Amino acid sequence: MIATLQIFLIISAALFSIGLLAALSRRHAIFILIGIEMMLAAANLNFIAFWQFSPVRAPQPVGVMFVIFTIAIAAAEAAVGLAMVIAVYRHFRTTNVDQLTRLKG
Amino acid sequence: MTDWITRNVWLVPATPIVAALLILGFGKHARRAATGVAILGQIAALIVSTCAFVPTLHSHEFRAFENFTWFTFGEQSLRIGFVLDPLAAAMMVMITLVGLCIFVFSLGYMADDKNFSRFFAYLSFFSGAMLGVVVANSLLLLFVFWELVGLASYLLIGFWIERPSAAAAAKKAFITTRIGDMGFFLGILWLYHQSGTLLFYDGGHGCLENVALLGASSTFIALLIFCGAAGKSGQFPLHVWLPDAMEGPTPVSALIHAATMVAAGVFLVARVYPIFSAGAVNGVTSSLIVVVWIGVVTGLMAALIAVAQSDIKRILAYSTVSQLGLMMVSLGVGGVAAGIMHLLAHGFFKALLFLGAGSVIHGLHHEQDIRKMGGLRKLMPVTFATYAVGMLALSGVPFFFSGGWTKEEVLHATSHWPSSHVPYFLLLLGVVLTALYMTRQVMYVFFGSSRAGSDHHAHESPSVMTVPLIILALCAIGLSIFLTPAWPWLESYLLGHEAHIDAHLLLQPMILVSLVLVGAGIGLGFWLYRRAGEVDPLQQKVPAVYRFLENKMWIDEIYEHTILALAAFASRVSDWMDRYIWDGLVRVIGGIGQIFGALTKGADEGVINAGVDETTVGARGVGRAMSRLHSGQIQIYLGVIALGMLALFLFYAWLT
Amino acid sequence: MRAEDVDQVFVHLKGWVLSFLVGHVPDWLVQIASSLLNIAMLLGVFLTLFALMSVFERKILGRIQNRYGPNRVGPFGLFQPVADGIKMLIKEDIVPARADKVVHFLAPIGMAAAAILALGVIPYGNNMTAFVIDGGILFFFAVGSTTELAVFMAGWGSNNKFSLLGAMRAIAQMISYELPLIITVLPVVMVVGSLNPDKIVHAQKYYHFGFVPNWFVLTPWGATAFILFFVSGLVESNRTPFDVPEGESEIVAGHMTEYSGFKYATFFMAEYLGMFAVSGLAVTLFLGGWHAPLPWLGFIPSYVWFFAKLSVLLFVFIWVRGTLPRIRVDHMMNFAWKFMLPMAFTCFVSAAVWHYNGRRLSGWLWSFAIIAIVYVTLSLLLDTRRKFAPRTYRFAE
Amino acid sequence: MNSVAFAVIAIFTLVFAVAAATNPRLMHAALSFAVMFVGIAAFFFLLGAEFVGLVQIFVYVGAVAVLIVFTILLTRRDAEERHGFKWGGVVVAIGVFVGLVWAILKTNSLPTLPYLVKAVTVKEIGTTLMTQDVWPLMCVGVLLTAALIGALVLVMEDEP
Repeated sequence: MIATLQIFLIISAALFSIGLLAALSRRHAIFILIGIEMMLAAANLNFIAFWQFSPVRAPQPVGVMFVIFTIAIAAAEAAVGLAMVIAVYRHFRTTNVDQLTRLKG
Repeated sequence: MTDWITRNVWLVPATPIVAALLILGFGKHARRAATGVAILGQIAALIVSTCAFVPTLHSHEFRAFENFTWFTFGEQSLRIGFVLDPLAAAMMVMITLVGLCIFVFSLGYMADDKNFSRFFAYLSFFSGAMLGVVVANSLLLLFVFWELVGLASYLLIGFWIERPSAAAAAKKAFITTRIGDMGFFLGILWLYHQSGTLLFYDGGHGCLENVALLGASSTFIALLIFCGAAGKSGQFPLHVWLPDAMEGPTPVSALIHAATMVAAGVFLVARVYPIFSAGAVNGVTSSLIVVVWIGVVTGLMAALIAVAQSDIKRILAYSTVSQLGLMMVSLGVGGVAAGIMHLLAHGFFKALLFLGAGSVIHGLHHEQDIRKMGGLRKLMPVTFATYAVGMLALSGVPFFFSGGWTKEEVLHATSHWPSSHVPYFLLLLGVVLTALYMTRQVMYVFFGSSRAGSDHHAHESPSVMTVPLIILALCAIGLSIFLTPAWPWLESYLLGHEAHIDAHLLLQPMILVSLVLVGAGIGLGFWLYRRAGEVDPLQQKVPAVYRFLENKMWIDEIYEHTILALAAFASRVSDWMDRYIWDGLVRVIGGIGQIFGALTKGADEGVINAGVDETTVGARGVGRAMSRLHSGQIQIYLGVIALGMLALFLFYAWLT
Repeated sequence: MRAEDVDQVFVHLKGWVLSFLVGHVPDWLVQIASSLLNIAMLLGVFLTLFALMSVFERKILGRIQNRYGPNRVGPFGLFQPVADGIKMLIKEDIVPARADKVVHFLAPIGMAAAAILALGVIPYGNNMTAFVIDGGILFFFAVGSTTELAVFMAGWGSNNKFSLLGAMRAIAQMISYELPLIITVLPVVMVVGSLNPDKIVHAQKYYHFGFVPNWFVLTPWGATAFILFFVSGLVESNRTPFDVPEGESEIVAGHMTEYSGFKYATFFMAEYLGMFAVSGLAVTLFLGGWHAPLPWLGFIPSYVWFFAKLSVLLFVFIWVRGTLPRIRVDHMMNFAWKFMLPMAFTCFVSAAVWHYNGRRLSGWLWSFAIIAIVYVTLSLLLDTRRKFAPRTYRFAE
Repeated sequence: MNSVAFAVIAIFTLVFAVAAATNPRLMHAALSFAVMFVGIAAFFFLLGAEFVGLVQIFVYVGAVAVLIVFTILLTRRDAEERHGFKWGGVVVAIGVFVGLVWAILKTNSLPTLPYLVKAVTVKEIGTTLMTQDVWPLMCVGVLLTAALIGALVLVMEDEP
């Protein structure tokens, strides 16, 4: 097995789908966040893979820069998201997203 | 020195803004420091702008600009800059001088206010933002300062936030001008699309230097920019916020109406005048025609409304609207210099009038109804004298008062407009009306005997308030030296010509006309209101007309019943659609099924009954399923998004 | 034998061992063998050091407290660690019934693994770095930050309120002091222009005037940063006076309450290894790494110098432990956020002034002045004006 | 060597990812999540971006995972999931995965270069951050500050 771009992309697709799975089928609000973080990590993997396999060599490591900023933003997102989970838990006494349906039509 | 100032003209707006930040930093209790910093900042700005004014005197067609790159995105770079030319220099001096007088006046007027230092911070900020508008050399930078002016006006109009009316007025001013700004912003985008630059002057590459490139779109760009100008300068139909802005403290009204906010619109039109006049035939373009007619309608309408108002500040507010209309007409017919001259002169005497009104209000303990005033001539002699100067200047009495000369210039320019003569005659009517309502106001406030007995406490204001009045009055008179047709120095300065002395021009038929008209207006006013009581004489004679005017031609009400009603109606319609159509559709299906069931029940109860029941149940099920789509469950929404992605994949598969 | 050969003896030894493999096995196997050798060496050295440290700590503490310390097993009690080890191994391994057993089991392993990995990037001598990574300093902290997770696992897995409380305290103090720890490293990284520990050591190899070493601890910012780093290191390794998480009078033994036997020993070992790692990093960053303090002492092998410096720092660890009482938890947090963090940032600014002033005298004076001003200001601001007086007993007498 | 390491890392990462997504015990899932990020960091090492890998470990294992376990601790009442799994999500996820893989295999716009590590040095990243990407860096700084304050405000107790 030779590591090609396609294999990296397939692995990142798998990670993305697992993240989607976590976000879609778990009832605990934290898992939606975990799923989103996984999807972001999959995107990061894609960035790095595309950067590594790109035929043109840019003077700046563009893919790496993308990932660094994504990580920073994902960290901010996780902090705020988890704070929201705590705030929601305080208010509704649950983190089960099935029960958090105040916005239903 | 001169070289240095032309490169660093940004200092002029920076000084008051820095002062504002400093004051905010000092905190609420540093009242003395706040006033000190504010006034020092204003004095510094005045000195710097005077220094900047000097080099523009020496050479004709003087124009210095300093551009730099703000940021680069991709291959585009956004450049902004500052410009110094006669237009900017004259405006700067006027704004800082008038602003300084207003600041000093505010010392006395606002002395008892608990948010004294905040007031001065806002005031400094306001003045700095307006100076920024004046010196900006890029439409984008101008727009930034433009919005800062809007923000400052919002803060200041709503300064007494505890009054609901003030809060509402601030909101109204903000939203109304925002409607115009929307158009302005679209105009900016369009201009950028067409010309690729937003710099006014860039050594031959600026957008004002290559207006021919714009082609046919220049008309639309000009009209969109005019939307913004109309919003800020209170032109019909966006003038409604300006009278309401009287809810702010009187010095704020003075600043808004004289030097800063409303002047911005007129200034903007003058600044981008090449866009308006691009491709002009005989000095007339379709965009300029719009400007003229909007100006005429505004001027006449506001003058008519002013005749029937009873609030001292509202009368002045409508007079501002009317004068702005006059300026717009002047710009539209090609008299740019005349319009700007009127703007400058108006800045001085309108500030004088507002501060005089402020002095009266202060003396009468915040009484604003002119029908309850009277006989203040003896009680407040300084205020009266200076107010009379302002009133004569606004009415347009020629020879001695700056307003007379500039108004005469405007009329002169209008009379030569090749497109139509109607604006000219309407403006003449406006002159009469202006003289009439100003006379009415002075008669009510200063002559006769006291009404309603609220004035026995009246007292002359302290010198901190009267000295600015005197200075402004002297300016209003003194400026006329530079304005006479015999030696039109200011006009030549603005146009970049050499000024010539020609004493013959002092006496021309036009002056006679305006003298007669002004005399008629003043005389009519004197005669009508010589012994006016609590009830307005006009109200007794023609009550219907008076009521029509008193209620500002019901424009606010018209807006409320058309535009706002339309918005409310639209929201009600969508609410109703939600409630009945979608839900109702389901019920109708169910209902049809039920009717059908009822019809067949008697005929074939045993056979069809079950089927009909199924239909209705099914229909109800559809309804329930549809409402279940809005379950409020985030995961289902997310899943739908993922399914959408899948659908895109399928679509892609189908394509390839 | 020349001095260079003595210096490189371990490097040559490894090359000699690997030379048997080259040509007979694939290249990647040689790489793995090389790494394994490095790791084996690392483990061997530091586990021995751990054993020595445990006995010397007890003996030094004994001297400080005017008693002998262990002196029964072997000569001078040197075999005490062997006896301790046997005792730990044959003790019963107790796992609480309601514990989360997987987590409970994995916590000490994670902790020890992190500590050993962190030891890997420190250069112990000339050409003696186990893992050569361009971002070695970052690696150190990245691995070090996983310790927090291990501590949490220990606290959660034990299903005991003291464990959980202890873990929370430990994580709180580790996160709080991780900031000053990392920020005090930044000036060195900035001045050297690299995150690579070897380059940092290399930058300190020169001597001023022929005898003053170019160590960063001898600059104003470096001295301050070193002290801050050392204090933060004390906290990170949960040593007295910052051993709040396992303060036995308050919460039994913190996150280690429910551990016994070999797992407890692993925790204990991980803590000591962490201490070695922090001290080793301090030596690398501030004390010139493996360079000799004086140019004519260069004939002594580099690793000797490294371990000599390390032992001095370890002695200070023990000395502090024997001297200072435990600090209250809220005082400790206040100290981190209100004093350590601002001072760490000050070091950064001061180093920038020093560096970009061309390292001239004015730069030295400026950087000293900046630190002095901030220090004085902070001490004035943080002074609680509370007077300490001799305690008076009103009823006891 | 590389393909072996690659396969090992891929299996390791995906197994822990699945564990993180499906383990009913929250704490175990969160810890698997942390381990999964170690796997992703290993991928980054393999692809020559070791700095990013280290940052990934530092941020995710050192910070985000700790945050997550703390949140689980603070909302302990729901620490175990009693109700079942939603199988609809599984179907959707598998569908998306199949679609993605199909697209990856189908497209011919991907460069088919051999695997040749070109490592990026920390210095290069630093230079780029300070020159070309200095504005994004500032923005991220502001964003992180805002997120910090926002998170604090969100979890602050209401009583004074």
